[in-house]
Amino acid sequence: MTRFAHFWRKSVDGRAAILYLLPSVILFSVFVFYPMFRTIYLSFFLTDQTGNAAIMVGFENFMYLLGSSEFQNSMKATGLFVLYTVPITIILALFFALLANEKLKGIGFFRTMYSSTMGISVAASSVIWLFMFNPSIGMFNRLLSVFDFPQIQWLLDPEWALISVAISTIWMNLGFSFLILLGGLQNIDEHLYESSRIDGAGYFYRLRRITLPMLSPTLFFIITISLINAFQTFGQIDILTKGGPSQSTNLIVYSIYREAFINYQFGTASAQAVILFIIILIVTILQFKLGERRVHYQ
Amino acid sequence: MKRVELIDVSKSYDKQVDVISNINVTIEPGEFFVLVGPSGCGKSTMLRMIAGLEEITGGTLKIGEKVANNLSPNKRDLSMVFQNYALYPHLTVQQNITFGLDVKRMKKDEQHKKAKEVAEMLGLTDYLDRKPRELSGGQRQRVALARAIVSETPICLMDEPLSNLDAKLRAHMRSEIRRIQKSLGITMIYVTHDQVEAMTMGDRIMILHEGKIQQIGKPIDIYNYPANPFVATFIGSPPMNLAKAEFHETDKQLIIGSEFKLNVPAEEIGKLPRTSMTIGVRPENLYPTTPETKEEDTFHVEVTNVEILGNETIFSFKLGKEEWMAKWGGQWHIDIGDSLPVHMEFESLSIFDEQSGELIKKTIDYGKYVSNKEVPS
Amino acid sequence: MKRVELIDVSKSYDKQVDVISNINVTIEPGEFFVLVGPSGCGKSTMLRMIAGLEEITGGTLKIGEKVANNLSPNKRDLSMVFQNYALYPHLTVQQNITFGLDVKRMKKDEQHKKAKEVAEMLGLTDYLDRKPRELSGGQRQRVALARAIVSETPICLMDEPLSNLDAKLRAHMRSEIRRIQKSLGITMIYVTHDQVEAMTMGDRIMILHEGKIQQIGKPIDIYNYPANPFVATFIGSPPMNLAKAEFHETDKQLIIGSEFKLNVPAEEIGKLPRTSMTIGVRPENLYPTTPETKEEDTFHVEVTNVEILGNETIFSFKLGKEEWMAKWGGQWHIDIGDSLPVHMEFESLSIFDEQSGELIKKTIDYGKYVSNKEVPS
Amino acid sequence: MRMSLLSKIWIYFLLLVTSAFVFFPVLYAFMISFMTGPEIIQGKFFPESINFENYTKVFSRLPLMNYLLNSFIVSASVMLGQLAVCSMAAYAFVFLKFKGRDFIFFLFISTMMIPWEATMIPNVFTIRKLDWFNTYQGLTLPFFALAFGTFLLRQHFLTIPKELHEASQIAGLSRFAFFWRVVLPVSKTSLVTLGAYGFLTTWNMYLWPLLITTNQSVRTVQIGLKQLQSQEIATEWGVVMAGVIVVIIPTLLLLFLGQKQLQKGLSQGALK
Amino acid sequence: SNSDSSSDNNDSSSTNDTSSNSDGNKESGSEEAGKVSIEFWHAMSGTGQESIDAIVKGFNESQDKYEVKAEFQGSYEESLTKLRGVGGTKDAPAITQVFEVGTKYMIDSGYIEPMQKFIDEDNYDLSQLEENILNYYRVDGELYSMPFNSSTPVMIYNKDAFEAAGLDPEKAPETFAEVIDAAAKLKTDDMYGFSMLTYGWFFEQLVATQGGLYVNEDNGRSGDATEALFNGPEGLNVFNFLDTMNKAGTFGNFGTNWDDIRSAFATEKVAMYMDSSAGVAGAITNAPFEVGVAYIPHADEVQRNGVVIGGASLWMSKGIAEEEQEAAWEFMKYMTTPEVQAQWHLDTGYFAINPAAYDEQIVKDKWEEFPQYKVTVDQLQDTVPGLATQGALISVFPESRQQIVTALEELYQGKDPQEVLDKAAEGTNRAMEIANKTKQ
Ligand SMILES: Nc1ncnc2c1ncn2[C@@H]1O[C@H](COP(=O)(O)OP(=O)(O)OP(=O)(O)O)[C@@H](O)[C@H]1O
Ligand SMILES: Nc1ncnc2c1ncn2[C@@H]1O[C@H](COP(=O)(O)OP(=O)(O)OP(=O)(O)O)[C@@H](O)[C@H]1O
Ligand SMILES: [Mg+2]
Ligand SMILES: [Mg+2]
Repeated sequence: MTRFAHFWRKSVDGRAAILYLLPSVILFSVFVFYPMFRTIYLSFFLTDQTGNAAIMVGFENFMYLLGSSEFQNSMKATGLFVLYTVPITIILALFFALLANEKLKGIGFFRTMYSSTMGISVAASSVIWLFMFNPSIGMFNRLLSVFDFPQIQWLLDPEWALISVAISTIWMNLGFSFLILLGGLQNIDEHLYESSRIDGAGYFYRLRRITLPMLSPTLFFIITISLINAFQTFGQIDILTKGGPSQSTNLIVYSIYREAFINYQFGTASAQAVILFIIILIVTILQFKLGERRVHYQ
Repeated sequence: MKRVELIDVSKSYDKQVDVISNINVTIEPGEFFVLVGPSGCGKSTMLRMIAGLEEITGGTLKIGEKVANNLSPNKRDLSMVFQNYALYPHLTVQQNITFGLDVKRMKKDEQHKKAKEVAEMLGLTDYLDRKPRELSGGQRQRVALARAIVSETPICLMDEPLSNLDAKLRAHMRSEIRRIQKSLGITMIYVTHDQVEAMTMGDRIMILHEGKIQQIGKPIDIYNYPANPFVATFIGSPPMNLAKAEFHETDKQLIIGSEFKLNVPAEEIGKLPRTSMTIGVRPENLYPTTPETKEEDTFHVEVTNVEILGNETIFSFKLGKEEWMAKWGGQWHIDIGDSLPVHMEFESLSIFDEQSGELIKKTIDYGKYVSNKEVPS
Repeated sequence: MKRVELIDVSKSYDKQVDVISNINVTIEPGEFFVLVGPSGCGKSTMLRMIAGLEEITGGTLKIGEKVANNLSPNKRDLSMVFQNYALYPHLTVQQNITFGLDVKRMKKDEQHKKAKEVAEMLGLTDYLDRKPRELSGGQRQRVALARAIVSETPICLMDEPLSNLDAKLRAHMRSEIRRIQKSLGITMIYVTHDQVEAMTMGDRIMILHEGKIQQIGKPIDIYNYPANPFVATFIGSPPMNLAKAEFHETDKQLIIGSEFKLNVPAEEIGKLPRTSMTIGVRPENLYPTTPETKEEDTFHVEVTNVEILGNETIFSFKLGKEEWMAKWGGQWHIDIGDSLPVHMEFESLSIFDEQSGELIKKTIDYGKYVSNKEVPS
Repeated sequence: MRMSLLSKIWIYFLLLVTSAFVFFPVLYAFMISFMTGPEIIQGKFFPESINFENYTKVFSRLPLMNYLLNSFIVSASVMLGQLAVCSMAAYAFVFLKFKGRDFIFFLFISTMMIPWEATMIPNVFTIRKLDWFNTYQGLTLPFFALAFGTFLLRQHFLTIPKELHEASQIAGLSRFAFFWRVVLPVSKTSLVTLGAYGFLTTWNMYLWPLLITTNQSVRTVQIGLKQLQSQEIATEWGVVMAGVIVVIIPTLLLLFLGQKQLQKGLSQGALK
Repeated sequence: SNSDSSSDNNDSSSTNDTSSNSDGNKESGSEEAGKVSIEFWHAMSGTGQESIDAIVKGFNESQDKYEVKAEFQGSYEESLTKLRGVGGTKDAPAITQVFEVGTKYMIDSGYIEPMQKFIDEDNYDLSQLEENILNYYRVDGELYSMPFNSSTPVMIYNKDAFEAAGLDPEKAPETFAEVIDAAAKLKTDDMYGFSMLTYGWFFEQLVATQGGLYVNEDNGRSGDATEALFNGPEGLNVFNFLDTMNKAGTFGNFGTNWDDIRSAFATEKVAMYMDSSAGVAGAITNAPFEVGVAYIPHADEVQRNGVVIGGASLWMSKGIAEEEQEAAWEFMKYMTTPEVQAQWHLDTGYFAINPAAYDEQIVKDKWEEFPQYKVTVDQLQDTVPGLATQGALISVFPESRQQIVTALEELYQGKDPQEVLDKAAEGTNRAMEIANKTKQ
């Protein structure tokens, strides 16, 4: 009895935590975990046209995918895409956030400008970029021709398509990363800067020794989120390239979409989803293991 | 070694009220300059302006010979101990201490040597690898101090650097800071609330009140000859006792707080104003009566409060509406409600003009000489 | 009004070194209990354990009559002034002050009344609508203090609540805190570095050193009869002078620091140990010689440092390897290098066992009596 | 802190140039929204004349006000729901100690890694079973729990000085009171950020609202935007861009206001 | 039977009032004075949607027994995904528009009631509708869905450019060789000769017009297809045709986006391209030059067979109330009237499924103005009915089209035509195999 009482007292936090987590847990269970388990279940089946499990095939879907050059290509494209977009987005956003963190007149205006891309849906921005990439009337080729450079088939050349999509993606994600990083910057105690400036530290020294370490929780967060998001890029692909040319932009999520919604192959689509999940999981675990160690919380 | 000069400097945070107004002072190279004043009078603000952390709303600040109003802090070549420490939470004590050295690209092993030295001096050796949040309050303050000390800049600003240390350590730090300042010839601007620090460390003290200079001078001069009642009550602990007084022409007596009557020596009469005035007497100049004390100089007071500090005893009594305090050396057996005979001398009075607050009559120099020592010429 | 009892309490942050070990103390209901000790000795840690903010690694804490080791802080019904204030940055001063009252669902207008009262008392009236970051250091500290005062909880913990205030305000606050504590019967546990606060505010003081209790007792008893050399040097400022001493049987003399020779009264000889011992003498008990002083009791010392504090003068000299200090009332014209005659009495010595540090001989009670006052029976 | 004039000019220059680059595509869309078909085909940047024909077309073709209102209701509810649910979860992860905390947190994080496309179909079925087609709750509720938001707030809560927690405990605050009266107010920055994020992403959502609405009653503007584009028949780009502009103006406005709010929140009390 | 059509949703709307008003429309099969209300799900956006709304309005005003509500449901893929959620239940819309390649899927799905049933019951005269269109949607002699928006490919060309290149602007090239020739002549520094959207539909058309089949089992019409045939000689012809021009640099690749290729044409980046008949109107209005419209080219060695219908048709749901089906049927009949079809044709550029529409005055007037429109109709009516031009019937069509897109893209990158075609065929075969395996 007393042991129970002791346990009861010791676990007050735990019981409170249940209450606080309950809404999230319920919603996640219904709208994320349940479908996820369904997905995992389906990945072991061939499905009929309406998406129901029809023939149990074990790991055949996975074996097929891992052996298929198309899927390998998808994975490669996805990897490249992540490499192209994540570092550049974060570095650019950090640069902008540092600029916009200065206390100057009218800085609110610039902050809104920088964060504006967050206010534009992927669909709308893709449409705009589609326009800009247009080989005949787009801005980019017009500029190139003004300077007499050779024209680039932005979205039609397999060499360029992924890069072009990456450029537009960087732009789309910039606003969000910017906003998060700016928030992080503004949370840094002003006294630390004061103190370091008195020590005679220059801008870059401060950046390296104070800003970045103090920003590390935010950086850690934005890197994790950006990685996950990059792995899941879909909208711009759908509008800009539809996975082409020559599959060069057929990122995994797009491939899942095509498999499920156009081809009605839920089995293989699920298998792809499971593989993608595992990849992201590994990357995120790595990120937590390597990254969070370098994060300085207050 | 640099001069710091403030010419007509003012500061306002909200563009309406000046928290600092028209400060004119020159701090000489190598001087130890102490800044005191009540809480909220603008001491930190002044330091922060000198450091370049706050904008100067009016006037000119010169560092060395240059106008520095718009010089950025990192160009001013000074160090500062912040009132709230401002330690880098993500760096260890060691890294916090060497931060400034690293900025100046000092060699790593030299940095370590210096850090070790200063840590030794401040009793931080055991904590070099800790993060600030794992330190006690006093330890944090010492880290902040260490950071300023290692940097050895020509100007050093310290904002209550010893407030969280115990008396013993504080005494030690006092002499260490003074020693370092002297040996390196640092120009030091030092904010403190501690009477002992103010009296013993500074070459000069400046007393600030509501953003205005009250007095600047040598500590002992300020103690002996406070420029106005504010300074009189601010320097010295317990503070100088003040009361209104009037000179009674016929009796040749000073009537203090309508109660005490004090004979005025004939030669002093001419110097006294004929209207009412404010007189002040330090608690230690309210003596216990001895058998030799003349009856007419003795006042009987009723004790309202007693504090025995070990080596001295302070008791309070009422004089009119004022609460006066007397300080007697040693431990006295006094109880609240006791009626005590107290003795006071006209020589030890400070007299201020009631309107302007100006000091009209100084106390005599109570300087004592050791019997076997010769009186200097 | 609640008792706080610590039974064998220890604390370790890293599960290896105890920063607090085996503390046994009972703080009586309504007692004003002062906690002092060098920086980093574990004072804040102890307060934080009582408040329930740190886990107690060993022992039992009782609040009232209940074991409170696992009681959550909000159930302990106490208030606390944090060493670093812990003000809510998003609330105004007013809101910070009434925060705890609001939690207890006190009526709004009553809250306002209380806040106004306490703000008045602490000189914060003008700042009620400001955010903490717009306050000076001392003002912030006063807000923290105000917050604890309004809450009127039966137990109140204060961690150096006055460290950033000037002497005048501090004196005022001392008496206000004491008054409130008395009138409400609050059990107060008060950490301070200030000698005056320690001596005047507490019913009892506890001296902590490296996590261990050194002595608990009435302030004046601790001052007069320090249990060991550590306490002796920690309480009192400047600290008690210590030196090794030996009793010279034939001369009936005490040889202090191999230099001074002091005659021992015959009746005391028996009490002295025959081996070497540590003697201590307070700086104020090193008197200037007067014409009456016997030549044999006079020592000549060479002054190594002088500090004139206004109402007293402190000078240092070397005794063997120790630096000794003497404190004389008034302002003395002493220069470094002067050779001064100093006079010391056997009665004023404290003598400690060299090994155990135990107090063997107390000083005499120096209590003085006012001539016209009757000696209590 | 102040800076020299030179660095001020330099920073303004950088600000201007980079923000112009960032904002260019939006400006471009804005220009196009005033152009006629042939003008667009010719790839001009400035329209020959400012005419609002495209805009009138947008408004006449769609019940745009209705859509905007729906979008607003849905986005605002999701925003509020997310703030409530996520902040509660984040609070538990930071301020409550319980067994398996890290594990549950990671489980939360893992929900971000599940491709949304993989969960969509089962979710449509779930909504159908709940009979939430064409309802606001169907549009909003599934998004209330957000690992991203929990993560964001957790990162911020971690930077709250522990003294505040301690002071509140001593003041006798219950867990919820501390959460409500201290944690949330001092985390204004992150809440505004998350709020903006939640609002904007919901505002920009297309597929989900499309899938679980079958008529116009609760439909949102992004579907309207899609209705302006044709598949096989030539698209009137001017009209589409006009639609884009109409749809992004509220969000830009929100960003601007959020920005101001942030600014105010920050000047009111940065954490020490 | 009213009540059962609405039972499902009623309780939800009573528990939640935020959504009640408009949501209510759908569920109550009967409302205000016994009007039967039905839903019509479509995927037409832009001008198409405007036109549909007008037709629906016309129908609702023309009688007082039924009320149709036209609701946009996203792209074809999206609306089909949605239908899967409600298909075969009472919640299903009475009418759904499904793209042509979904035909087989719909027939197999069990969600639908074949159109033939109503035609037979009502003795509806099918002969008034365009035979070449009906052929596509007729399986085993039964009409499953009502054709709605039908289009075919055409070749559009720049007459001014023809003139400049010394070609006859009134006589477009007809065979692959002629096109290749003309393209070479038309090619300038800024302008390609020929282009085609990278889209499987055009490939299918170029195969069909040679009489080639897409898959076995008579293009899937006599049984479930098991093997792709498009990598045969006809398919190869097409790929060679494109490859030749691509290698010669006269072929412009403008990707998979309709608007890109159209803007290329309008900005004179390409002189000839293949477009949908529904795109003709846009091409003419946007181009700052004279536009010509011609039949799609065919291989030199074969006769032209004509084109296969593209677009979408309307499907009647099964499992809904009878009176709703009735209402839907009435609406479909209304929709096939010449007046409605004439307007539809003019609004959208899609064919009128009822050829009588072309005799309507408004159409005649328009054709007068833009003779190019007529070409599209002529091409359809000139089509030789047969297995090839009837179009393939497979359930995995979308996937197969994707394979073709990939093949085309690889072709443009310089890969071997046969190789890429075989790869696409292989992919299609696998998809068909799985589909057949899992079919219940
Ligand atoms: N979080 C922590 N982790 C590890 N060690 C700690 C931590 N907090 C305090 N300490 C150590 O415990 C010891 C006691 O700290 P405490 O804060 O109680 O000292 P204190 O007596 O309050 O000192 P001060 O007068 O300087 O405030 C110190 O040596 C300190 O370095
Ligand atoms: N950021 C600010 N905004 C507005 N007023 C401020 C700000 N900082 C300080 N003040 C006000 O300016 C006055 C001077 O503040 P300052 O910090 O210089 O005082 P101080 O002399 O250092 O006091 P303390 O001894 O209490 O630290 C105070 O009244 C304070 O309230
Ligand atoms: Mg200050
Ligand atoms: Mg402490």
